[in-house]
Amino acid sequence: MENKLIVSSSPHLKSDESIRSIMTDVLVALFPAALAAIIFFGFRALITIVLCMLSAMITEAVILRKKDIFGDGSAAVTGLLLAMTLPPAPPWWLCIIGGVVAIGIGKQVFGGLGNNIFNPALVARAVLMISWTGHMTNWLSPIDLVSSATPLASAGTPDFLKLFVGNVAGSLGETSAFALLLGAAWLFYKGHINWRIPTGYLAVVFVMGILLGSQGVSLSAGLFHVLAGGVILGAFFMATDMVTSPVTPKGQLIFGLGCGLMTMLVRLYGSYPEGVTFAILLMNAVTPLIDNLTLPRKYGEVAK
Amino acid sequence: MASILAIIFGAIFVNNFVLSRFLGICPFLGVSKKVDTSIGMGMAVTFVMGLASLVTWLLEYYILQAYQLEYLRTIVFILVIAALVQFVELVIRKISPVLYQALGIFLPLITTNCAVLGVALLNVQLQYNLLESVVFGVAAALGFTLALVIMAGIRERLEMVPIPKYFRGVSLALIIAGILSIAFMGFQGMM
Amino acid sequence: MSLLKEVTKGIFKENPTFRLVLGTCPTLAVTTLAINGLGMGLSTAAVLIASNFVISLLRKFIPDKIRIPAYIVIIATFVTVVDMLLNAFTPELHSALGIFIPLIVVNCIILGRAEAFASKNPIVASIADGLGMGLGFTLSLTIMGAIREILAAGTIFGVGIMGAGYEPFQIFGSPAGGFLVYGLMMALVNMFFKKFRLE
Amino acid sequence: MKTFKGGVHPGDRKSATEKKPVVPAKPPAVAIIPLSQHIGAPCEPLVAVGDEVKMGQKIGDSKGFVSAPVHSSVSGKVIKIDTCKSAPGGTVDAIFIENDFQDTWHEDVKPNPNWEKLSADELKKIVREAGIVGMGGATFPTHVKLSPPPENKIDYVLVNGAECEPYLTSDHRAMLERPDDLIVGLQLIMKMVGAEKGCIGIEDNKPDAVEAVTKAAAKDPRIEVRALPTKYPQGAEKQLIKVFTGREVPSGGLPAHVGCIVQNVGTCIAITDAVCKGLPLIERIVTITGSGINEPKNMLVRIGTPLEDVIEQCGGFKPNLKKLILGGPMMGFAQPGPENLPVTKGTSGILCLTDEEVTIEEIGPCIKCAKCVEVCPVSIMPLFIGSSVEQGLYDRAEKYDAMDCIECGCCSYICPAKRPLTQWIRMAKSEIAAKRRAAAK
Amino acid sequence: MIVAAVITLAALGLIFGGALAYASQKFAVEVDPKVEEVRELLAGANCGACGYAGCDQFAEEVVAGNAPVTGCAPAGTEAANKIAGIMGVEAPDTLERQVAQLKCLGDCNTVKIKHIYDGPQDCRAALMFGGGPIACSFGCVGLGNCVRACPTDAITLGENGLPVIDKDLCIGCSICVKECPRQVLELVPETKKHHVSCRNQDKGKQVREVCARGCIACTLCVKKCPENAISMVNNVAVIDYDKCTNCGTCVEVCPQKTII
Repeated sequence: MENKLIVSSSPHLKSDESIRSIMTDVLVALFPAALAAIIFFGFRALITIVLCMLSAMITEAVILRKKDIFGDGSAAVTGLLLAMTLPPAPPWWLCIIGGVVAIGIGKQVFGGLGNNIFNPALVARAVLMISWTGHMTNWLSPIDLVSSATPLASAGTPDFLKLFVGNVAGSLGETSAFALLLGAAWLFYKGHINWRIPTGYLAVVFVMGILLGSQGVSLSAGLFHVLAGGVILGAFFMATDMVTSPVTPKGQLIFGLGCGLMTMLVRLYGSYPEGVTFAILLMNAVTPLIDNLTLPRKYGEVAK
Repeated sequence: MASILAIIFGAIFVNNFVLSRFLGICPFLGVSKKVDTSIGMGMAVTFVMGLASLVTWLLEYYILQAYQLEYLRTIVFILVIAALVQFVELVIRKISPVLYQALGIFLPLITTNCAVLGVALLNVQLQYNLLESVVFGVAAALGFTLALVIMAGIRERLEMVPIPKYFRGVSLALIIAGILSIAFMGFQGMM
Repeated sequence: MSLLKEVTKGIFKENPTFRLVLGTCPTLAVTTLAINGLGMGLSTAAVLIASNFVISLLRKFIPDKIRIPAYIVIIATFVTVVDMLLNAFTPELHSALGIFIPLIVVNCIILGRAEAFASKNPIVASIADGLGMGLGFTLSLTIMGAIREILAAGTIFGVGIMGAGYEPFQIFGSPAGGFLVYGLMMALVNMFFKKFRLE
Repeated sequence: MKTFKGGVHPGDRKSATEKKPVVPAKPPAVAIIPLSQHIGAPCEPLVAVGDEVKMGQKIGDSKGFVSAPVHSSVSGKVIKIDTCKSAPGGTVDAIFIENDFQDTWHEDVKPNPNWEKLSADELKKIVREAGIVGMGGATFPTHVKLSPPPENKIDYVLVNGAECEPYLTSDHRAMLERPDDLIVGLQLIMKMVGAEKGCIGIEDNKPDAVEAVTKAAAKDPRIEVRALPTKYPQGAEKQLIKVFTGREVPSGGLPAHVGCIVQNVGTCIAITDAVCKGLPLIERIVTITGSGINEPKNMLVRIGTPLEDVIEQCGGFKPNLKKLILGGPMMGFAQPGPENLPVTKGTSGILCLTDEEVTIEEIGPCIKCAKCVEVCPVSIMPLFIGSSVEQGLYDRAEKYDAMDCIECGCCSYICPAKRPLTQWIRMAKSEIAAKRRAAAK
Repeated sequence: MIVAAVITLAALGLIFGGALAYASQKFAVEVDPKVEEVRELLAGANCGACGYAGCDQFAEEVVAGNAPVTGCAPAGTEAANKIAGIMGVEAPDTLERQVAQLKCLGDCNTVKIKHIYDGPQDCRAALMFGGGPIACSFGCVGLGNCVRACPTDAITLGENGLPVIDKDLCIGCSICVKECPRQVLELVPETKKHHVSCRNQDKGKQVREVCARGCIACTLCVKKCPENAISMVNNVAVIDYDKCTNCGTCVEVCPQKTII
């Protein structure tokens, strides 16, 4: 057949960005945190990360009947995010079940990428957490790898430098705030996340920490609640997941505030020590409602 | 006062009627396709459940227990609820056509909503006093409404999405409810 | 022949749980154990058969205007009887099923079949219909109970089958697990019906 | 610098032609004059096959108000009245004129020495008779735009010199080469509508044009020339109004409702030509550019010149041509080929793209990255409209304000999943409009 | 004890029965008899599984055509069939079963392509540009609107880009016929084997230019048909299925192999 011209609707130019490039950027952004986890927790952390990513990617490839297991990269991101929420050395089957649940129940039953309502990695984490609470809270202290409590669960004055650098017990992605912020900065630079969700989230956690934290009104309690546990990971990588967060500017801010509020409610009054997972899942659920209630004022519309 | 607040918070969030007590699942799956409809349904249920809590409490303590007729509870309660719902429907239609349009059309659905009978039975089981019963009834219904509206929001969005063939409809709705139920577990221990 | 068809349609093609999606509340609530599912299913089946029988028997005598309240009274009576029987003979099961026994009254299957079938059909057909629907319900509940019990506890009807090393998938014992199993089972049933073109 | 919400930066890609002066194109051997080169009622032919026509002679007109007459761009003989292709797709009736290459002007075409004394109504009549339409590509008859309803007092006349479409340079060259005529045209428009203020907006990637126009406008204190940030769609009517006046055209309304009229640079110059020289609209500046053409150029082309003739004068297509577009890359129309397709009043550019710029990409799932929401200059929800249309939910699309879309194409440009959002929105608009028409009956 | 139970129930029954009987008379509302009929067939459990606010509303919506006749799950399929009967949705049994038939053979080897279309895979969307990618302005665009519209998954897109209809699954609902922007789908009697697979109304010469298997209106089939069942309408052969005996003569004589 001779060379036919292409006819399509305008515009005829397209930006260079693609889903694959965005997912690759997210993977790059998570790299410092993953590296930090491997440094602090050693080889077991690497195994956990590889197992989670592989099981997520293979599950997706099997369901979509595709040979290319990287695909658009979204399954790899989900797998890595899931690994970041796990303790350093869970049993191997836990990682695999996590990957399968994340992709299977968290994503593909909704019709695949872009259609899921809930963050797949968090769905998987929640399922694992409820099913195998023991394994999921088997925290190890960094470097020497002995059983240890997470800062959130332990009493005593926190060491902020340690919290920031990350040599504290916790899940892989909870440890190093510094590495996470480095990755988040990359995402900001690439324009994949904006300030609204993380700022709203952190602000509420900080303020509620100050006002309602354990030691009465105290600035350090606020800082502690921001740095300890999964808030940084949640605020920059989980809550900002494009698919499951609101698309309207106002909605994104509300979403961030809501996540912060829920996280602190669970931490301060609930029976679980950490509330990031539940908070984000709950806010995911109300995202469609938030979107519809915060549609921006369109051009030419008289403000109500 | 604190205990009343605890009942409210507990019934709406911690032990949500739909997501953790499994009451009112049929309308939860059936009437959660549009947000507007779900709000109307929720309001109607709230009204009826408050009223039913009141009436069944009075019946329980002034007739059934007074005459040792507890074994008739099921029959009496369901009859009372059925009649009450019909009666309310007729009254609303008479006094406020606007209200009838907004709530009345949902009333027939409520008779067989097990949440209503459920709340009446739970009030007895939990030995709530009159005020507590009514508060519990209303709060439980608000919890039902909350779950219903969230579900409707999600389902409206999913209409714009190609859902895998076998999961379309109730199947996916149940899975979503499952994940919602997980999310609501975060409230555990509060109160 | 047609009587057999009335029975089998309830078990299979018009299975109340997976095809008609009725009686969802007890389905989700009591299926944490296979035995509970079985107990709930049989109780509901008993009420259904009895109420179908009585309503079919009385269908010519109940005035049209008050038939629904009349049906409710009949159903509620049988529910109360079942409640008492369970309490007397299997108190454990009775307490496990809790308020879902009285709630059989508002199970849409029962009133639905009463109005849609028993009030228009002869006695034997009505009993067959009730039997089929009841068995279908029982079967579904037992299967769901079995699945959840195996996953969440590693046992079936209380007998351990998964070996000592099994670490139970506890979520399936929780409400969330109920929803998930039901949803996934429903998808499986849909697939089964589509694949074999049984629609 | 004041700007509007949203917008994208596709890169201006104008270097191939921005420094090239406008050169006249050869008159065609056969001119194809479509009878409908504007939005509104098509013209009826005023000549028959075999008639001799002269240059500038009116050969088609319509009684409809929203319409503009067409004129012959050559002198010669009408050889047939048949169909030709039109830019948006489909066919239109056209008059085919064989050129005698004499270029004899029609007797009605003569300069008007007293043009400064003409009244507003006389001016409007001249604009109509000259067949002037919006030359940015929209081709809305200009005299209609200049006759707003009496209850709308016009105080601003805005001239769009932004030329925010990548690749195109025809307006840029016009502003550089004929700044004085541009100002005269603007003054005439202000007189016609009784406006007090004239504004010319030019994107800051054309500093030479800003300078030239500012110099020309210095004589008239009522006219303001402003450099605008380079951002697409800077030249869109509603966005330009917002930037200059802070006003917003109400949803579903016209610029006149907020006292504004927006005209394109080319249109202003055409008005000057019509009023001062008596020239009807028979030629226009066209940018022929893109990686798929051998010699990119700005040319002054007679209306009705077949595309093939123009392409030939630019050295022809490169063999790896993949897309031929009439207009700019953001809002122009892709063509199946250059055959039987003439340059019309709305042809601002002929863009030839090769596989360097054009690839067919699979449509991915919407990942709700909200980039389309961010760039949408009218703040609607392209992602939801797109998904609704994909599932056939046109009511939903209407709820998300599909009808307010200005079809600028920013959402499709930015979408990382390469979703054809603009096209879906267009589908929604036509479906909703059809539904409304049905409901109105 | 027993006396008390009896009295309680009787009293309740009396009160409610009386009140409701009074109310139902007092507030009786006129309803469409069709709604009443449909309502009669429903389960009456007011369970809400149909998505509507109770059986009454569902019945109204069914009659209004907004709700599916099969919407009431508890009432079962039998009732659904009866409701369908009331609504006249189902064709009477006396008519022969109709199935959809594609009336175009313009696949990627036979029809000339004008341009490559890039955009949503939707026939209507593709037709927005210069009459679609294929040169024939009557033929199948092949982007599968019918495939997506088919409620029983009876239509699939074949390898040659044309829809393939599984006649066993087709229920003759005519949704695809209405959905097709080119009207190349038609309902035909299931027993008829031969069909003119072209709708191009242009002259023979133009048809030849765009498609190798289009009907060129040569009228050979019209002349050779022993039953005189074929006529030429707008330059396309049309078979009168009432007269057709499946003899196959037309298939043999057609020079373009348009009749299959």
